[in-house]
Amino acid sequence: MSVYTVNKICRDALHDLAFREAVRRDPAGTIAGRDLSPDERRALLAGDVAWLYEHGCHPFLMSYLTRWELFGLKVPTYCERIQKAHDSRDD
Amino acid sequence: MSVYTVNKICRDALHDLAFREAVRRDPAGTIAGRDLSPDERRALLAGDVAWLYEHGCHPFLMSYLTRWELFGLKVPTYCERIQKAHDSRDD
Amino acid sequence: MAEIVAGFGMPHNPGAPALAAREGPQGETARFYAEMAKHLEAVAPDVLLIFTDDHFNTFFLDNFPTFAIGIAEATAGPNDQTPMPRYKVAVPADLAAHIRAAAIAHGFDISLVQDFEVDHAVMVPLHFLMPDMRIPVLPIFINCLAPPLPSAARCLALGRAIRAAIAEWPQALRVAVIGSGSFSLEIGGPKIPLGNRAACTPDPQWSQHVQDLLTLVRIDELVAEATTDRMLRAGNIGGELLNWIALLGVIGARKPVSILPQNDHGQAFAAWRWN
Amino acid sequence: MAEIVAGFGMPHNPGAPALAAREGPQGETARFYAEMAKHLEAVAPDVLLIFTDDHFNTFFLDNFPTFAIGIAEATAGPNDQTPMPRYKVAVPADLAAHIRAAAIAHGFDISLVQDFEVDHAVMVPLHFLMPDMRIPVLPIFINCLAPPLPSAARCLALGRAIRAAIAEWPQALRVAVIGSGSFSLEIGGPKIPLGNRAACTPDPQWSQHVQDLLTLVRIDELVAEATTDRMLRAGNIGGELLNWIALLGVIGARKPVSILPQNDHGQAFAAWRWN
Ligand SMILES: [Fe+3]
Ligand SMILES: [Fe+3]
Repeated sequence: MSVYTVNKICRDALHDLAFREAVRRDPAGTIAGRDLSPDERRALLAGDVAWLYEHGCHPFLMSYLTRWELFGLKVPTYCERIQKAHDSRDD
Repeated sequence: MSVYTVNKICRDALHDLAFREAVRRDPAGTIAGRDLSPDERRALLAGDVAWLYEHGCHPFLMSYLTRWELFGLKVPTYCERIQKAHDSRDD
Repeated sequence: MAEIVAGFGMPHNPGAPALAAREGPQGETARFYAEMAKHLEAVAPDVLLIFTDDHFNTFFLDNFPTFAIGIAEATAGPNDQTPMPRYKVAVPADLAAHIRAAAIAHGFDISLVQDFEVDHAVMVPLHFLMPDMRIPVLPIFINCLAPPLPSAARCLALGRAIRAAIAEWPQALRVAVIGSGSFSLEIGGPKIPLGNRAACTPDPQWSQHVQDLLTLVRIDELVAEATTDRMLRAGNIGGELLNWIALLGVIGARKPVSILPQNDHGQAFAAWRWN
Repeated sequence: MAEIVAGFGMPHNPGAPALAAREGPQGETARFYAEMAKHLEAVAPDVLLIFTDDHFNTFFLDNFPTFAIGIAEATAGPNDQTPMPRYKVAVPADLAAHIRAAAIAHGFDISLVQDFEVDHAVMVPLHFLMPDMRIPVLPIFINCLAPPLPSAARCLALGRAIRAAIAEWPQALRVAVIGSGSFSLEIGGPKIPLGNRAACTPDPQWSQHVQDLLTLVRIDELVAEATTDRMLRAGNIGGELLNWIALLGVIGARKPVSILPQNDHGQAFAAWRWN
């Protein structure tokens, strides 16, 4: 359910403008009601995209977050962090 | 789209209690905003389930209407009318 | 290595929980479901896999799958206002994802369903089989209601692909399989008679014939006879036989240890066990 | 009897409409799409069939189809805030329903989609090919983005089943087919370099190699090489090659009349015409 929920939050940020604005103003408060595990909540609020990627979040959806710099994710920060993710395609 | 819309109205009658109540009170007004062809609108408001069946409405969904006697459809009336529909299974 | 330990077929009438409550434990509904529950308890499965058809509740015609597998940590239901208790039950997400991936690799085009509730077709059987919801449940949805339906051969093949996927699962796991549905049932269609009920059983003979083929283990004949045309002549809900046929694909050609007909209702209860 | 009159492959970058507007008609984006539009006009189709992948806009992971066919009177889009005009276009519902039924009869498990909009993967190509939206468009959705993906062989077989279904269609109808997508593209994944863009082209060689195989009409080789692993090593969006492979299933093994590479972007434009 819960990696699902992170994916859903990313998608809602694209499709639901009011949600997007709310996340920008108050990230923790806005996602307080979402069904996330403590680890997922921490990773999302910290913009820890490497952890989220390794736990199954879809990078296409996560990359939306940089469009509005949600959860502190400016593009250069995102790039820097995602590079550190384990990439199972290289296994 | 439009036979789809009749099916959707039947489903909404099950899942959306406020919609169900509104249809009971004001059938024509409540479905005024729905994307129905004139023939479909007439058939639905008249409870013409034979016509709706022949045009592709799903009988399982249509039968919901009798639960709350929407569009004038008490069970005996429904049975009487649906029997007159052409049944392509007999072709 | 996971293994299949039993199979069950049974109906899922939304009225059954209330009927059984009215009739008490000696009523036929309670007794027949109890017979299935007894077999289920005896095989002590770790997981229940259920082939089910959604009645336009979990899905709608905006995106109605032919086959779908539920991959989540839990599900709940019924989501269709069936008069019965509401339950929550765990879903074995890892096994479900494995089965879906294996089936896709074998050319089955299965929708991914990560957030879902289930309707009476799952929850009515579970209400009788295990009201404590102690065993995780893996739902596999088959379109039995909105023609064009998948063919019986395709559903059998899906069951066989799932059997192979279960055999490849590395952990020891006892899997029981349920097929949920009726053989002859018309709801709201032109076959219903005049009167006070918008449903009927158009073809009790077909219901008995299906059970005869099951008893004689003439599965190939059943699959050949169960065309969409034939099933739907037994009623617009007659496609639910596909859930039973997928079950047969998983458990293989075996003789049921118990088969309890209710041909007046176009349905039956059956259990398959071995060793 | 309906006939296939042309095939087209092309990318669908959401930035393309704005880029072409900035660059003007002499820019490469405008020129390459215009070359495709010229071929399309020459074959004068009555229907466009487009193989497309939804980027979690029309569908989401609560119910994500492997294959789906849109059966409605019309669709609209883009539904994903792509900076471009919004369009509405007719859908040939009867032909779509026929194709879906025929494919299901041949064992393809295709979701029914009766109420839908489409994202940039459909609307960016249409924006360039026919901004007047004069030709009805039949969208066929393939999961190219959320592994496990259908195999390349399965997508080719789907295309072939659709070709057979089109051949059975009783009315005279000229059908052109589009495959929409890139060959090498990473969005938001670990292959992107440091910098100011969350996307890159990890494998321009793969993009060229795909085009070489297309030019040499070595379709079987392409299908064998295009495993999910191989495609995704070219980028997490590399599965969009499946839309091209399904297209090849419909048009058969033919040499393209035009192929315009953009390997720096991991993509190409191609047109197939005959007689
Ligand atoms: Fe049912
Ligand atoms: Fe794309």
